[in-house]
Amino acid sequence: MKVTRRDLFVWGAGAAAGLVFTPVPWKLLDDVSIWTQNWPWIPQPPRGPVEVKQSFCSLCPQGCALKVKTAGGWPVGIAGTSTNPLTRGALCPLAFGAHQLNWHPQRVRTVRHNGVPSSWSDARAAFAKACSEGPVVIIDGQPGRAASTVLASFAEKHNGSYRVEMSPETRALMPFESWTGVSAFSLGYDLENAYTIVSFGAPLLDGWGVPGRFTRLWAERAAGRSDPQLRLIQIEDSLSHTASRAWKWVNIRPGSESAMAAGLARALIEEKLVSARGPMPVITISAAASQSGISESALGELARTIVARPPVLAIASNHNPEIAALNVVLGAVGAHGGVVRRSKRTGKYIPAEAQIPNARAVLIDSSVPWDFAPDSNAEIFRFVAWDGGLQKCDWLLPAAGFLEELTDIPNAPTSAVETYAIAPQLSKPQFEIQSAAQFLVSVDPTLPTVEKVIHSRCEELFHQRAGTVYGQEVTGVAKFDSAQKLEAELEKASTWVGDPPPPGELRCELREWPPTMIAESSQNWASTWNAPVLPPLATKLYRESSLREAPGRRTV
Amino acid sequence: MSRNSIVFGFGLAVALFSGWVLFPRALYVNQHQPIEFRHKIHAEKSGITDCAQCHVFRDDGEFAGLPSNDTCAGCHSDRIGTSPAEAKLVESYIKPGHEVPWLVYSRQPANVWFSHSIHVKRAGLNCTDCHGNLGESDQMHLYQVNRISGYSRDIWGHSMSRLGRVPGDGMKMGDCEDCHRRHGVEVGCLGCHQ
Amino acid sequence: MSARYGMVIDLDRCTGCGACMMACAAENNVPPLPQASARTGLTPLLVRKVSNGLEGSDRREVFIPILCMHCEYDTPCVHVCPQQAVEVDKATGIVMQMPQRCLGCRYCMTACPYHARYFNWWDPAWPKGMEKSLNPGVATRMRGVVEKCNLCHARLHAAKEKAAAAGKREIDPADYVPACVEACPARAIRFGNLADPKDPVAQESQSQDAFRLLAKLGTEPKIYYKSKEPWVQAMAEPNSGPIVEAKHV
Amino acid sequence: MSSTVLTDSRWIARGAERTSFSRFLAWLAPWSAMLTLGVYAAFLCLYRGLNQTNMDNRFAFGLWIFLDLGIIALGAGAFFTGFLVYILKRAELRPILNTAVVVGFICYSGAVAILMIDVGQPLRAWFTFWHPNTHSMLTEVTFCISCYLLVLCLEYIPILLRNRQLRRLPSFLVFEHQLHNLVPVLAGIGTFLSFFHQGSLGGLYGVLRGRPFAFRHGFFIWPSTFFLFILSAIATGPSFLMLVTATVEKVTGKQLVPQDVFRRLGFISGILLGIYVAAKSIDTLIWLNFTSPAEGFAPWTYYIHKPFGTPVLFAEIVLFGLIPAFLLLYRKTAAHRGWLFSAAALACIGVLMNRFVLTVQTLALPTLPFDDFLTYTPSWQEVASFGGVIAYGVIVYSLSYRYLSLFPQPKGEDAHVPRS
Repeated sequence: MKVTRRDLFVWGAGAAAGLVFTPVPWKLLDDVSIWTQNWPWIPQPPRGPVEVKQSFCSLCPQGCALKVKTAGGWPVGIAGTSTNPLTRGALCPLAFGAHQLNWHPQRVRTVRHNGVPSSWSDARAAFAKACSEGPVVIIDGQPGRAASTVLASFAEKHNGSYRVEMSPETRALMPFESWTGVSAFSLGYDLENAYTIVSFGAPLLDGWGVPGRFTRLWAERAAGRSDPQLRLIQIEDSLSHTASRAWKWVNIRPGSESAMAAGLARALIEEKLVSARGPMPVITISAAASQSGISESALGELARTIVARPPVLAIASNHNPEIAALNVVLGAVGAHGGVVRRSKRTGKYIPAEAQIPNARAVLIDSSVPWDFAPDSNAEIFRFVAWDGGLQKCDWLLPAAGFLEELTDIPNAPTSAVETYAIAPQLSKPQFEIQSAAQFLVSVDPTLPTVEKVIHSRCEELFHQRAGTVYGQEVTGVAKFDSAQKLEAELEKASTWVGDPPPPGELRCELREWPPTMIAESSQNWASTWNAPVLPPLATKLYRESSLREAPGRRTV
Repeated sequence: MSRNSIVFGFGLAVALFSGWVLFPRALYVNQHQPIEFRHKIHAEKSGITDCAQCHVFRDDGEFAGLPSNDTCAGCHSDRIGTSPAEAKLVESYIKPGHEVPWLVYSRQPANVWFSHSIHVKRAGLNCTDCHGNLGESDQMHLYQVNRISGYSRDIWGHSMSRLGRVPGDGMKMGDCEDCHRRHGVEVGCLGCHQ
Repeated sequence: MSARYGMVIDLDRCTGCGACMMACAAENNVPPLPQASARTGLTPLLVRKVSNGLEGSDRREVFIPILCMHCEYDTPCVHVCPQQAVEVDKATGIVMQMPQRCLGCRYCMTACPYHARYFNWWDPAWPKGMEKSLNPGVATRMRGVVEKCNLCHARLHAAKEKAAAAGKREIDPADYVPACVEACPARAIRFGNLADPKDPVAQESQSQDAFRLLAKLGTEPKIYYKSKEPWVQAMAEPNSGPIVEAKHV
Repeated sequence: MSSTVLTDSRWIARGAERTSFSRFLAWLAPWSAMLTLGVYAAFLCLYRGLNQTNMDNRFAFGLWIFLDLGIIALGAGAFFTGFLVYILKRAELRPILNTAVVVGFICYSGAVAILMIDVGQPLRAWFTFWHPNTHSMLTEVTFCISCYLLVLCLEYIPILLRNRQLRRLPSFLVFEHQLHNLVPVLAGIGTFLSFFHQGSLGGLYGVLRGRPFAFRHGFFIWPSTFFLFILSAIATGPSFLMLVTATVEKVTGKQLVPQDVFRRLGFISGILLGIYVAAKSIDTLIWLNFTSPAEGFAPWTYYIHKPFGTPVLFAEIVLFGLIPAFLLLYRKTAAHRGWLFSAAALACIGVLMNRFVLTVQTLALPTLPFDDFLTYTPSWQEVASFGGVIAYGVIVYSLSYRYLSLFPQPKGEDAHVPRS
């Protein structure tokens, strides 16, 4: 029989009718939309038991306490530790994305010699050779750590020199070191007892010091109050985040902080607003006023406002002797609510100049900010977890990223009390990484390891029998019956806090008024920490909000 | 006319056959468990009576789901029987320390949040209410994965028509909703999604 | 008992550090897409810098965190969604967005006066390996769907599970704190149950300086703001003087 | 040449004179190119996602939504003519009935196609039918439009089946007969559905409490825009039909329908446009003086952002509303072909403008005090897919005109005037 065109139509009609009564159309519809809900190319979070652990951030010298959520052994969430007495559960914005950094595209994954992949053994050989041929300079960004001890003692044993690249906060304290002979690393600000704080462009609410300390303090004592308990006066050339929140914003010409400080000092002395200490500033009030672009009367008015509610403390954003001198005039040095000495422990350090002549090799620890670029023809060994680019270094050595190694957390700069803590490793290293300290130990096995130094520091703390340990609960050191117990407690990311120093520890006299220095511009979260890259999320959010420009070089 | 109806009926029959018989075979891929695990044997031989003996709750209330190696290693740190399945478990997973890549019949997608604590500890459901008699089964049934959605067939249920399903057979959202409706428990979308 | 979760955000305390934005994005697995811009990005919580429009020493700036206001009455996004991908949770008052149900018609985005809803213009992506750092409590979204602040629902889930494990019905309020609230170093963002008169946040929301954005629309938002400065309070309603979004200077 | 079934001439209605096949192809060529580009652009949007467009989080709706609202308004001629002919028994409009159906079919299928690209997850769009939110205007739109598109198909099929070749299949002829007897019923259903989705398209924006520029009160669940949209659509639908038919007459150089049909359509259009303008003016006044201030928005602020000044409002209501209404009604101008068609054109521009203002200006205007006025320019992908729909329309219409008898034919056995 012959199949006609009509048969085909009829057959098709029958098939179509039948198909509607099969699962085919309906199940396909369902499955396809389920497919769109689980597209295989869309990454999903790791499965696995979720745990909450404690550690500290070592991405900048402040060392804030972290509450870290981990899943399947990887950090998946960062928050502050509210029980910590110093950081009080607060963190800088960048910390919340820090756990992403270990997978940052700019992560240094292998040893690189002049850009080409190399090996640790080659690097070791090259460094050992360099040491035998001439002096080495070792640069540290966070002195006072166990690792620092290793670096320093290596330098000592191999006629090298150990130098420190200081944070802006510490540099602001340097003038006091030269006047009092006390290391800037054992000086701090007694913010909690100051009633008036005059900040010369220091980003007090935007990347200065430990956010949990000043930001919380300001929020509790000043925010939104017409007559605050803590008066924050911001002297700055632009309406920065800090200026916009300050009790008073004094809008001055760029770069006139020093003149302003000197002018204020003169006004204070001339108008007998302070019991005059030390020499008179050379600059006249009118000169200071015209330089900083405000009227003389306004300057005098400001001087009166400043001393109206003592104790008063002036804070510079960076190394600036005249602002330091203003503190001397105000009698803030060594006083309640002023610049205080927190410990007798730390010695002085040679600041790391960019100019490094006649060194055979320069070793730069990963704690040194990427911006620090040694101007030297020496062979440069740079430990770093992320490659910021645009920097000359012969050896690029992959260091630990975020929470990838055990380290200890010394004092935060500007802290008024001595502290010590241990930051356990919480993230498995993915590549063959080594810290500068481990590297040096492998070069010279007679050096103590980081673990050893931490151990002996704990012993020391135990034998001093002073201070308190803040963990799940608060315990005086005297309560511990063995150094091991103390160390074990600290290894759980508890914090040891020393007893506050007796007042009047610090004496400071000025012989003559210090010379003017060009004040450096202030910085913010994005520029204070030492990693050359930002968490991808931070870059994204800065780009998508009007808060601030994301620093161009720190891109995803 | 009769010719027409025959042709029509023929088309109808072809469609029905391919839709109900051929289509499911094309849609699902058969997969086999890495190890021939047998609940029944374990219940009989080792006297394990309670699911929670192996499928434990963590201290924080989170359900651990399938037991990890160390649970199995509690007995099988070394071979204690003769079965090849056990041999495989010990030699290729426990000793080298690799977790067993079990195929989970009730695996839900990442956007589902399900708390065993809430359903078992608070609402007092039994394992069998959702997982059926998997616990008494002599051996694991065939694991079939949907080519398109990647779900286990147990989520849709074994009958394509979704008729006459028993507990453990069919774990679509609708099934959760039915039970919630029956018990008058109302949670919003994000009550069960994340 | 049914809660009405809400916030009071003290604008006088906000320093514009952005910690809340970071914590929010990390908690909710927001992808750091380089190709996204200020207009196509995903910022469930967005801190906006707003100035009083003046220049020089008279200039003032304030930072305003904008998130889903969880409107209580006649919620604009809820009644426009054609397929029930948005709903107000009876038990918590949270406006819940369900990306897996969403078909991406973006009608809800046009309905929202606060621009607090965001569309996934791209498939989410992370640098290689970074998916290991994602929060397991939150599923990533696919392109073509709308998302917004769900008040850190993963944390509510965790709190519920913890309560259930302890055999309790009610969650411990201390266990349910959204990421932004936990992150704020100035404690400017406060979270609580507005339905509970004893709750300090509920009381604060009734204080003199508290206000809500565009309250006259009558949608009863559950996010309150607070400031002592008159020019900041003036931002509650439109057409009230020279208030402009501050650009970088 | 051997005249097989596939020969072009065998498909053209007997007696109908059509241009040569080659010239016809030449005419189709550019449109097909345009369509191809459109399809490619649409593919990009579906494959790569909507990042291919220039829409963003605040401009969440763009060119496409404006297009949808616009062509659906213009397509209203289809159901309205059906309504006039079958329900109100205005037999004199029969000659343009087929054209009306084809135009309607083109507009609606085009709109639905664009909508499928516009949503982020088309494969999940059916959720709207499975989990509908009955409070949403968009649900109403989705249901009505898809149903009405089905109706239009059913109305289109008989026209299709009357093709010279197709009608040779007996079963088709029978089918066509059955359908044809259904047409009055379909017209009824179509009218009902259309009233609703035209309305809910207006409601779409009218319910936006959060967008005081668009928000309107109304009665029951429907804001005033619901009714204004129905009015404006049925007012301009006939005008658009006039324009289409007149254009076809120009292109083909034939007189296709009796001229009084135009005047009749123009008159209907004019009456309804007049009513619309009155209603729109009242609504605007109420909104300016009560609705908007109550929401805290001083109305003047809507018009401080150029180019959306008050001239736009004036143009929409007077220039493209009142004036064409007058021209269409005033005997002298209505009698004059030139005036008649320019008036129709003005009316169509007016309705497009109304849809544009409602969709685009609403999103461009700030709501928060610290928002700024936004602008947006569509990407080439958006424009291309827009153009693709237009090309699709032209092609479908050309094919229908060539191979189906859309208009009553002066002579020839196929000369077809729809039976009553």
